[in-house]
Amino acid sequence: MLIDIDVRRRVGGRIIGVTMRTDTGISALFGPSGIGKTTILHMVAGLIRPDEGHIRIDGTLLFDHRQAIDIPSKLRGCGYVFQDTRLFPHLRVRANLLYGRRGEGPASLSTVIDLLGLDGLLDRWPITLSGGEAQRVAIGRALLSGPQILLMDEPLSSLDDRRKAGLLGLIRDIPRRTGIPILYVTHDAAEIDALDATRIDVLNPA
Amino acid sequence: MLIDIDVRRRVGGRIIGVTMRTDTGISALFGPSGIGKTTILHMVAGLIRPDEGHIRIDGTLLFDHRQAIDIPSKLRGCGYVFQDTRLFPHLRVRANLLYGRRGEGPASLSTVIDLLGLDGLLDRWPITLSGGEAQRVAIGRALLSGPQILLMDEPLSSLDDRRKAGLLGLIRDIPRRTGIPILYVTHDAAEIDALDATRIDVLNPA
Amino acid sequence: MSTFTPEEWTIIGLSLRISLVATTAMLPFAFTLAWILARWRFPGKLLLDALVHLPLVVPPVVTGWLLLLLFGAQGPIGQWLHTWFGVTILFRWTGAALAAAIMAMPLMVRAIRLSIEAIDRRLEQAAHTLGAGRIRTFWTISLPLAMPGLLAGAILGFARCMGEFGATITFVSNIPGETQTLPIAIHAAMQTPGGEGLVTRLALISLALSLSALVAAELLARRMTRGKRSHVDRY
Amino acid sequence: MSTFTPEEWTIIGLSLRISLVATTAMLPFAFTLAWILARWRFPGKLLLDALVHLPLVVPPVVTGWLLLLLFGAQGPIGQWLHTWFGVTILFRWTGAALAAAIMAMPLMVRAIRLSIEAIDRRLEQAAHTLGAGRIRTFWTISLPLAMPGLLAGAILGFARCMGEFGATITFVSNIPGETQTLPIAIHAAMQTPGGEGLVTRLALISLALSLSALVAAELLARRMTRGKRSHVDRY
Amino acid sequence: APGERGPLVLAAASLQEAMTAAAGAWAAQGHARPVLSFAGSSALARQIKAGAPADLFLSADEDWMTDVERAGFVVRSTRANIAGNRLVLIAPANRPVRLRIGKNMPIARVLGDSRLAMADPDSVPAGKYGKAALTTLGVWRSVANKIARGENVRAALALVERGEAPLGIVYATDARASRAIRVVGAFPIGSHAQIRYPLARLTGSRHRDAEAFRRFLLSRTGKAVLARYGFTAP
Ligand SMILES: Nc1ncnc2c1ncn2[C@@H]1O[C@H](COP(=O)(O)OP(=O)(O)OP(=O)(O)O)[C@@H](O)[C@H]1O
Ligand SMILES: Nc1ncnc2c1ncn2[C@@H]1O[C@H](COP(=O)(O)OP(=O)(O)OP(=O)(O)O)[C@@H](O)[C@H]1O
Ligand code: MOO
Ligand SMILES: [Mg+2]
Ligand SMILES: [Mg+2]
Repeated sequence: MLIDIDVRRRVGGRIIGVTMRTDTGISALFGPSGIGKTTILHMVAGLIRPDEGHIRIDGTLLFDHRQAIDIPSKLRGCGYVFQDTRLFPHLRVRANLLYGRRGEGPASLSTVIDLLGLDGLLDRWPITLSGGEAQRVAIGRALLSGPQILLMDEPLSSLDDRRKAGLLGLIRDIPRRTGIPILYVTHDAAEIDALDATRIDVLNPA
Repeated sequence: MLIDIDVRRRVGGRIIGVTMRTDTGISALFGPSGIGKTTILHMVAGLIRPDEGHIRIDGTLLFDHRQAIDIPSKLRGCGYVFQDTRLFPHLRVRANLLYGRRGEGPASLSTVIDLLGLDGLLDRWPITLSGGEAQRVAIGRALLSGPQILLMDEPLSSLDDRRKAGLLGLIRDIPRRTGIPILYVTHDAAEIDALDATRIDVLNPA
Repeated sequence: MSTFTPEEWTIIGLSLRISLVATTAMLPFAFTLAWILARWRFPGKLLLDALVHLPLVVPPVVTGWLLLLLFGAQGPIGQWLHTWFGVTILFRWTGAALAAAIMAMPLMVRAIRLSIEAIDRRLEQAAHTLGAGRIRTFWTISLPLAMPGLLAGAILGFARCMGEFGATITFVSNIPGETQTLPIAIHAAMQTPGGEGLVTRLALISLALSLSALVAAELLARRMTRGKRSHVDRY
Repeated sequence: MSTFTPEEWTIIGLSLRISLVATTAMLPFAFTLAWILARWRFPGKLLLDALVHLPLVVPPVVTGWLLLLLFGAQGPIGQWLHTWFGVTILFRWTGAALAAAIMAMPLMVRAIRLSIEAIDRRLEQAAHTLGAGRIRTFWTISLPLAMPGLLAGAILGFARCMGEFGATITFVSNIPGETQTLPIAIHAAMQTPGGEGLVTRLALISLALSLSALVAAELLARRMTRGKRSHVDRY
Repeated sequence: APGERGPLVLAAASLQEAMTAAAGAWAAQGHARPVLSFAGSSALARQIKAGAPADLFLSADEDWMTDVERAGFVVRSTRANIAGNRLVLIAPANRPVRLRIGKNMPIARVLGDSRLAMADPDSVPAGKYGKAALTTLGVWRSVANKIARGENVRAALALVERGEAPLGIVYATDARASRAIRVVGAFPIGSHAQIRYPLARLTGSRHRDAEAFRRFLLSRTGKAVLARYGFTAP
């Protein structure tokens, strides 16, 4: 479950990047709003190309500037919970959940529906979901995609404490149970504690 | 600063509503994801018409089902921080902030820019903003619109602790300083404490 | 308008067949062109754009004449079609469908392109992270999201085909039962002194047919957006 | 193509003037129609929709003939215009512009409508809460968001105007210096044996002019979207 | 035999009614009904030159027939004129005009500010004949900038029928069929080249009835049908 990332990318006149190397299951990117956490996840997912550096997950080199390696997004197996959810508006909740379905993944469909409380929502269109409901569907979709690594960008920001606690438990156990590492973005120190995560401070390299 | 709301609305087979009457400046709607908090704010802002009930703010009747009163949105003077920010994508940050500008409002432009840390962002397009940056612009836009009441739907959910603390202080003082009441949605009990807010539990009327 | 003569039935059937075939056959081409114009960047893109607009900019008879030069028995494509497939489209309804399709192309491409350009590409990115490659992403995300433009393009294209006259008569002449569509019959009636009554009658038929197509398309569009409105829409 | 004869300059100038005036003048009408069709619900909406498509569905000469009936010196609108404003548009370039505008209308309405239907109405709601009424919301939110469709409509419409022939010649005849546009000159050249050279020359001029308009529109569109792409777009 | 298709005849649009009647007369004799395709002579000529599989070509204009013949698509010996026509000056029926057609007639004064409707004098046959006639009569220059040039004869006729133009020049055959106009007078035969409609069989013709139908059109019966629609002898 080794995560070895060292990337830099120029964005709007600033440099955004991080250097990290962890082996603890969950690594939590921590830092103030606008520091570049989402940008880093995008680089890991292959949605933004770093200007330099490398990304290695579990021994697989996803990106290396010097060796000109750049695995395309669809082969990276990143289960990405986007900060802006990005549910597919033309697919019902069920179809959204199953879109990336590959094997059994870290949780089965019924477990995911149960734990995320999506039971009554399966036939709904995303636009009718409340903020927290949409976020839960986004989490479910990523979990069900059978990922090699989970990228979670403030996945619990719109959820109430009871739900949050339940999901923190679920997420904390994923690396242990399935061997899938998690890169977790949050600005809530309490979440990092609850997850037993290694805190990675994202800094301004400038 | 009297807030007197009693509304019901059928949404997708369920009834959503609340009955509340407070005079304490900030009232915090509290409740689990999907219970109907956003829907209630929409009713107050005049974006959804309640099936029955009334909405009275500071003695002004905004809506009354029996008297067939229904003040249109644009006259209600609700400074609404939407859960999904709803920044205007075709306007730069500065134009977004000034869109609703009416009088001085609870804070001046320079104060808002300062306190929300929007300094370097004024000439940016909304799509280039990070999650937390967008949320701060949305807060600024509502504050600058010279509102009669502020509606804030989880306005701090994407912000880091330092920013959050600063803004909680700012928000807490608004009713005292300006006489503008606030209807605040959150699922974080700590925020309610920090705001000295009256907690209103949104329940399932069914 | 109550009953039609057999000739009128033939004309109506022919017009519908030609317009339907032309629209349906052109749709994938128009989509491909719209996609290329919306998404690709390459030298000569502007030239392609101009070529797509050509049938709109020059009078229809010129388009018909160019088709004649290309697809006539002496033309490069016409000869090739004849040699390899034994097919001639001159004076045939297939030729009329080709002319109609070419004339409808710019309208279809523009409408579809507008929808493709409006696609939120972040959704395509999301699909990629979920393991969908270009092809699956295209079929499951991009294409459905471009559906409004596809539908609008089909409507515009069909209406344009139903009204096509100049390129058709120049290319495949005015042959009853083969290339004599409603507009050509209308034009012929216009040429006849005192033919205004027949012109009106045929034009009304044309309008009624297109209106039915419109209604069908509207219903389809409504079905497609059914249930996708949020509860936040008050109106 | 290097130098033009004075006649050709006249024809080119006239074509551009007519197409520009027709497109510009039709744009607000087309927008209004598109808005009504996209946003309103009322009995007879389908009829309006059909009416908008009419010039697309019937052959151009029929549209020209209807215009003659309405706007001719003997026609109801023509008489009214003459009595009250002393204006005649028959045989005038203004009449040619009217014909072109009418023919371009369906294309423009459909493109604009597509963009209006794609507007995220939650943004209009946000504007309302910020104190903007219908009118301010329209000018500051809805209209700018519909800009891609407006631009596409203008391009399609302009191209269509540049190519308009049938309705124009039927309505306002072919009068050099007044209504003799490029397509009409091209059509006349088509009628003469051996006129193919002139046809090609004029068609190329037409194409070059429209291409310039296309380039201008593309540049405008790029300016409009400049800087609005997110850093998340890898491509 | 019933259901069998007759020869394909490409005919100028101005002959629509007359040729339809002639085809009917031929069919009434027990032959397969010819397939008639009416369009502008120029469009038809181009189709022939593109290799269209047609049998007969009936042009409104000797120029286009000659063009097709030069290109080698016409069986030389089969070219013959099947009809002629006259050119007339017309006015709206409800606004009759008093004007005697002749040298230096005051046609410009009659027109005043309004226009003379005719087919395009530079490209359309009827317009070319009209221009020649007006030139011969010495009045072309006085009306040259008062012409409303129609796409074809019918367009010019429509303008006069609607009263949008007080005068127009059309074929006698067209004037005859319209009740909304009155003939002011016919142009003298010698004022323009003779109006003739040439017919020819095409080299690509395969239909066995083609030649027979061509002969029928040239026969006394065929010409009688055309005469019924106002066409003169060639
Ligand atoms: N096109 C651009 N031009 C200029 N700056 C940009 C552009 N795109 C992104 N940025 C900036 O890059 C920085 C990093 O953005 P990112 O979304 O990664 O932040 P983040 O750490 O996820 O913040 P948050 O916690 O608020 O979501 C932000 O300050 C953002 O404004
Ligand atoms: N069109 C619809 N059909 C069915 N249910 C709907 C529809 N629109 C909204 N709802 C439901 O109404 C409920 C209230 O939504 P609302 O957005 O008000 O919740 P909320 O309390 O703000 O939740 P959150 O904290 O997650 O934002 C949700 O359960 C939502 O799924
Ligand atoms: O029949 Mo024509 O080809 O109008 O002169
Ligand atoms: Mg972020
Ligand atoms: Mg909510």
